[in-house]
Amino acid sequence: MGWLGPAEMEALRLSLRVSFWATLITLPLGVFVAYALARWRFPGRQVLNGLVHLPLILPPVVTGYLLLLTFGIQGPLGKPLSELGIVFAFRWTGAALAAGIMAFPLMVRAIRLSIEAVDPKLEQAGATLGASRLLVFGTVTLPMILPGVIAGAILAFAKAMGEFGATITFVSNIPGQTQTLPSAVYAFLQVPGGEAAATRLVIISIVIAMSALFLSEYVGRRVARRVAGS
Amino acid sequence: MGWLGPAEMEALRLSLRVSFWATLITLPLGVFVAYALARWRFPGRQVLNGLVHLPLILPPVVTGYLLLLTFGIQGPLGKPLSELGIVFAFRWTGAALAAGIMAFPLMVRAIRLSIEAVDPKLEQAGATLGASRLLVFGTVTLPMILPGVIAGAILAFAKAMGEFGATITFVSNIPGQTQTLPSAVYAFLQVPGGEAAATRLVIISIVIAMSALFLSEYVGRRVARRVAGS
Amino acid sequence: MSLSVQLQHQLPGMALNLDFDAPSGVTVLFGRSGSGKTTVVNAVAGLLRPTAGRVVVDDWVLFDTDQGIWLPPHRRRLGYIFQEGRLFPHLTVRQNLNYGRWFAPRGAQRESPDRVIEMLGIGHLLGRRPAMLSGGEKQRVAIGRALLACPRLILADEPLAALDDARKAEILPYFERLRDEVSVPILYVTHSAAEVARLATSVVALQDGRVVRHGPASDVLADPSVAPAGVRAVGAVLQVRVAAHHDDGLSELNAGGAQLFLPRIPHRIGEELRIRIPAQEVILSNKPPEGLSALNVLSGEVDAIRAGEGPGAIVSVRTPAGIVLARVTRRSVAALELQQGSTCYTVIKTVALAPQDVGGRVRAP
Amino acid sequence: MSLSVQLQHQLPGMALNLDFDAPSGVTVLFGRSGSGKTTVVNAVAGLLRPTAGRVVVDDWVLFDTDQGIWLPPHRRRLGYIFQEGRLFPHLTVRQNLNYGRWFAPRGAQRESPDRVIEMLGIGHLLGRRPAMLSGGEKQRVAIGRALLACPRLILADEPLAALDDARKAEILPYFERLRDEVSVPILYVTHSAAEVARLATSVVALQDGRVVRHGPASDVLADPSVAPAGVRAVGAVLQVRVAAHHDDGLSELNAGGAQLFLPRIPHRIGEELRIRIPAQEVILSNKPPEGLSALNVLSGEVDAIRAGEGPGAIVSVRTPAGIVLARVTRRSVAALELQQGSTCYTVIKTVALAPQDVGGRVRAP
Amino acid sequence: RAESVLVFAAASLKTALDAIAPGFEAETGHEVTVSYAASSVLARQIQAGAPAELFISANENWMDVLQTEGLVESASRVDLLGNGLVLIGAPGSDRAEIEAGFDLTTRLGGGYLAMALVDAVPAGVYGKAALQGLGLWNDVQGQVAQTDNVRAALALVAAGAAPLGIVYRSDARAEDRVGVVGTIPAEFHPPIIYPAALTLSATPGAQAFLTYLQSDTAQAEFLRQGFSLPEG
Ligand SMILES: Nc1ncnc2c1ncn2[C@@H]1O[C@H](COP(=O)(O)OP(=O)(O)OP(=O)(O)O)[C@@H](O)[C@H]1O
Ligand SMILES: Nc1ncnc2c1ncn2[C@@H]1O[C@H](COP(=O)(O)OP(=O)(O)OP(=O)(O)O)[C@@H](O)[C@H]1O
Ligand SMILES: [Mg+2]
Ligand SMILES: [Mg+2]
Repeated sequence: MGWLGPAEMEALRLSLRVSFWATLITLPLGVFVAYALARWRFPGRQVLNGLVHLPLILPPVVTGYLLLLTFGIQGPLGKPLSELGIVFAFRWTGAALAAGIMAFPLMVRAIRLSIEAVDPKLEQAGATLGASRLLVFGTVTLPMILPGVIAGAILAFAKAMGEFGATITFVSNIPGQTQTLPSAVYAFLQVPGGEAAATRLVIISIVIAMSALFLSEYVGRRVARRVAGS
Repeated sequence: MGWLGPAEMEALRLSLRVSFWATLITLPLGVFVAYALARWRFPGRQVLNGLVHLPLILPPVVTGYLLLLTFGIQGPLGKPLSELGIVFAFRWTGAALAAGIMAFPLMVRAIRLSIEAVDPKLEQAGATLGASRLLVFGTVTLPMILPGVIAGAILAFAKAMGEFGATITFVSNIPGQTQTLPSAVYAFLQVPGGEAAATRLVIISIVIAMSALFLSEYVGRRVARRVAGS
Repeated sequence: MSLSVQLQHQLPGMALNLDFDAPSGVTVLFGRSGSGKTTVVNAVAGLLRPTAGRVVVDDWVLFDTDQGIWLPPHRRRLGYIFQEGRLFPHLTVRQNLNYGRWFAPRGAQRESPDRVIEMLGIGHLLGRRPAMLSGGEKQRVAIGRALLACPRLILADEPLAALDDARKAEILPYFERLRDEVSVPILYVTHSAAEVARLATSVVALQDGRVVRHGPASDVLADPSVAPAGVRAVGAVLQVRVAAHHDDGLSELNAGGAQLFLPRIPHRIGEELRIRIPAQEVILSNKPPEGLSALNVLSGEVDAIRAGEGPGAIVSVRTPAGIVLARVTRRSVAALELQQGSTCYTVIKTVALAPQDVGGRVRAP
Repeated sequence: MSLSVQLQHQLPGMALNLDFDAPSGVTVLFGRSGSGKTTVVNAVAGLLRPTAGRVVVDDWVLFDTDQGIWLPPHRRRLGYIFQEGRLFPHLTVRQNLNYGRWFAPRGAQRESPDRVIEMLGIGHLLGRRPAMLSGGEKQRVAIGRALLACPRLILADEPLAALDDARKAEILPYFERLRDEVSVPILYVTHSAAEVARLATSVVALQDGRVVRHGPASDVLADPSVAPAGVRAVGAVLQVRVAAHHDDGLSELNAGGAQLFLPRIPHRIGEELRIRIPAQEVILSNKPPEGLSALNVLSGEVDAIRAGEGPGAIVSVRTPAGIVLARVTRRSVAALELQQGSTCYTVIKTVALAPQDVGGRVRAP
Repeated sequence: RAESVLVFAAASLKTALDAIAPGFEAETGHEVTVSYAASSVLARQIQAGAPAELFISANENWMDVLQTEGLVESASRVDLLGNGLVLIGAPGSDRAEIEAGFDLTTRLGGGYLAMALVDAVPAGVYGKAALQGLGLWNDVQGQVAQTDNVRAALALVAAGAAPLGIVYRSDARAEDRVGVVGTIPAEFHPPIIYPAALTLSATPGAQAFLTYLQSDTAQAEFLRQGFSLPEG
């Protein structure tokens, strides 16, 4: 990648790191929330569902601003967390938080649809064979929804790679800390003649996201084939 | 809604119109593409898959810019289309195009997961009973994936309601023509003292999107219950 | 109408390679679990595309690798009763039943839905969805769905396995009627000797994807070495005519001049029937028996004695009614001094001639 | 161990309201399709939570609305063989079989997987996934999975319906062994008279969600009005001891002093068995029969004559071996001048005593 | 004849133009529609044939590009407005004179300086130039938090996430959660100019509006919003 400047390499590395961790950390939570929404009836279920979808509905800037107010240094969550040593403001962790939150609805939707497609009769069969709820989840539900989980994770990763509005509003653009690929692209597009540089970065984004996509297709298909037995 | 000015009412109406048509028009295409990706093997399948996901990966500004270049008045597609009387540039139709394209990956993913969960054995049963492929799709597959289609459509609608980056880049922010709710929010956020107005608009977005969401939950659940028979 | 099937296909763990021509009527596919029955049925249905082969119903080529013909399933006009039901979960029972009718060509011969629903006893379920049905109810709806599709070929994969005997007895005559009156060719998978005996025009016995025995039902049933359900299902099939219905609940049959009594059957006087006499229900005597509760005694001459591996032997006796088979012990063969040509009497219990062994006439294959 | 079930539940279209106490052994649930059998089994398994009721296995309360006890399914230690298989599609056959074992408590009595796999004939399938199995193969794996879960209670919902007779004959003894040696209580749904006769300790007949008849297997089987598979399944059950195995392939049994011959059975000499004698296989004679191929003749005295609705009657004959039932026509009853107290001879074909009607000893309920 | 005029204007002008346009409409009967977005976005749209009649940019670069490409009437181009940069901090911050050697680093105290993107967004470009002019850039450049627009930089300070920020004077004025620490002297950065020009499709109505924007009424409103008038 000789044609990438050091700053651009930095942005690329950072974007990968941010998206990776955003996906990885939100994944278990996403599975849990998707399961709860798909299988449990509890008061506040609709509220949770709405909350999960909020980042999708809100303009990203607004999400970023709300994050800033909540997880900023002075924020009601940011302050106590920073005393515990968990700082989001102006850190790549904040970028990951923003990306994770923006990608969360997509992930949850995908996983939830998969869970709803699992025949509860198979879970019942697991239970009669002595597996507790959690074990049934781990041995029956989870393996069966794996294609959906993978799809959800990749969707989230792709979204995280492209996320910009919420990230820059929340953690701004600090080269090496929070300057992700999309921020760099945005910056190039602001100035006349920046298109060439922007194109280069966009191509890189595409290549990465497509690779992730193909990989997920491949893995998802293998898993699905195992289940379908064709 | 006495507390909404006429310009804001205009933006709200436009957003609803744009999102509605964006969803409605892309839905059949989304179902078709999802079906093709889920059930057919053809050369270029992965390319199609990548293409569908592109808007998710690209920063919205880039998508908008590409749309501007392609569907603009001078664009390679925009020019011939405009001779046919189909103009996207700086029209609400362009906003709908942008919203539809941005929402497309979400819609396709949701529908595709549902299709993959339909047991092909049921489709086979339909075929043995004399239904052609298309009729099997209409009488077996489609009714069974309805919850997923609804989920996909609502996700797309919500996304379209919140879409901003691509829209403003492609069709600008012309009140009454292309100024959707998020564009209006953006404009308010760019000037001192605009926060109150922005907040108002954001709340309206949330209310609408949440209503759509609850409606979809309700409908989806009814459909699912019919199928599961519980 | 006849059915001709010729298939080659490789499955993981099994190679399918078979070839049979079945006359009109019901062809029973028979074989142990995993012998390839469902695979054959799927190939006939077009759900599986075999490497090579040919499937012809009458003169209608459904599939032929040589001619490059392969009709897709929906153009084969099938009524496939799947081994696992496969009801449409999103449709009510009524809609499931009507599904095939929606797509049947206008001119197709139509069954009366009311009659089928009545026979299957699913009238009270019409508004429900499959998830709310019991196992047997599902299977009955699946049968109804296939029958109502106005099929030109019926594929039935263990259609009655999940049903109780009473229900079976209600449904079996319906398949007979399809065979005899409507003359729809039927490919029928079953493990039940009673069903084989009653329905089969010809039997194809499969083993590991190959045909190990194939012939008219009466031949296969008479052969202890391949009889579908083992030696206990061996029996003779006699052509008889209904002679009279008596007041004490018995029906009288004329079998080549000889009388046979059995519990009342619904058939009209003069109707021709075929009746299966299980070999193990027949007792032999070397003198005219007296004082026995059994009402049916046919005298005849021993035609052959086939001793099997075990303690038993199958004795064929040529009686005026036709060949009757008796399964007795070799010890009895010795005690009664039976040998080819001896005169002997076959004693058949009246009640052993159960209605389930009596079927409508089958034209000679 | 005993099983006590008491349930009230409302299903759309059917109210379940039943109450039965079953002794240790196999309790067969029997009834027409849709009568509520699977629903009862599901309630015992904890998959359905009835409105009210109580389920107790021995002293172990699984469910009791009064005491507010409801054990979740995974704590009931079940081996549930579902009517529809329900194999885990993402696991191989081997993993499916092992599934229950992963969660069984350490100390649980373990079946040998090899033995179960051998019996079910699924050794060659271990690496496959369920989608690549035939219908019968799936069902066999489902049986294996339940048996290998080290269950304290087995629920079997028509476990053998999809299997051929030969395979059934291989699996049935295994259930007998569970019943007799391991003494796991078994709730068993079947439509097969042979299975009822062979396995059932007690029979619960359901109709529309209610118990219409309940009692020891031998009583229920002897009663033509409720016998599981209709009048053809009526039969007597005799307690016998294996006396000898003869060279000509016959085994000799001692039934209360009388001799009975039947094709060779695998049981050891001296072993106690129960043997079902189907009423319709018994011929009556009013003189000592001569020259008949049937080797078994028990003389006795008519105990009762029950005439049914049809042309038949069930005659109970008190013989040294016990009560033997014979199903004959009323015409024969008249012809033989049978009445209570008459002396008569019951003639039973050797080959009619089929191995499938012979089971290991069942302790008196 | 009443006309409908489509104006493309930098988003930061929204408040001012929304206040001015009704006066013009009442006076002339023309109808003004303004599309507010980032200057870069609007300029690209004009390149792609947008039906805008009047373009008001927040910086000169994009106007220069359009002019070079012949997409605007060179003759109509005017420097409509000017603006100034201020250093902002928490409300009630001590005011200070900003000059060479200003101890920005100390005041930041390890925190971040909020600015718009320093290489892309006009406010950021001007701000960076000013800091370079003041000789402070090298010290603070590792501590600059850049946002995609200047209002987001303001928000960072308003939310207390960043102790200090550099924004337009016009932005700082209306936000009471920030206080102005000091004005950055104009000599340290290139003149901040909002150029305006008519496009090739401009109608007389657009011409009239451009003229109106230079009227005293309009300019009074601009001044009230914190803008300045360009010298000359
Ligand atoms: N989930 C359900 N919801 C509503 N009704 C049901 C449901 N499952 C079964 N039923 C009804 O309850 C009755 C009893 O069903 P059940 O499955 O217990 O029958 P079954 O005796 O097992 O019959 P089969 O021999 O056909 O399996 C039937 O009439 C059936 O239609
Ligand atoms: N989809 C499949 N892929 C690979 N092998 C299969 C598949 N389906 C079936 N088989 C195997 O092919 C063989 C024949 O299967 P088939 O279903 O035709 O048996 P069957 O005769 O119908 O048995 P059953 O009476 O148990 O239903 C079996 O050994 C089975 O394991
Ligand atoms: Mg099969
Ligand atoms: Mg059932």
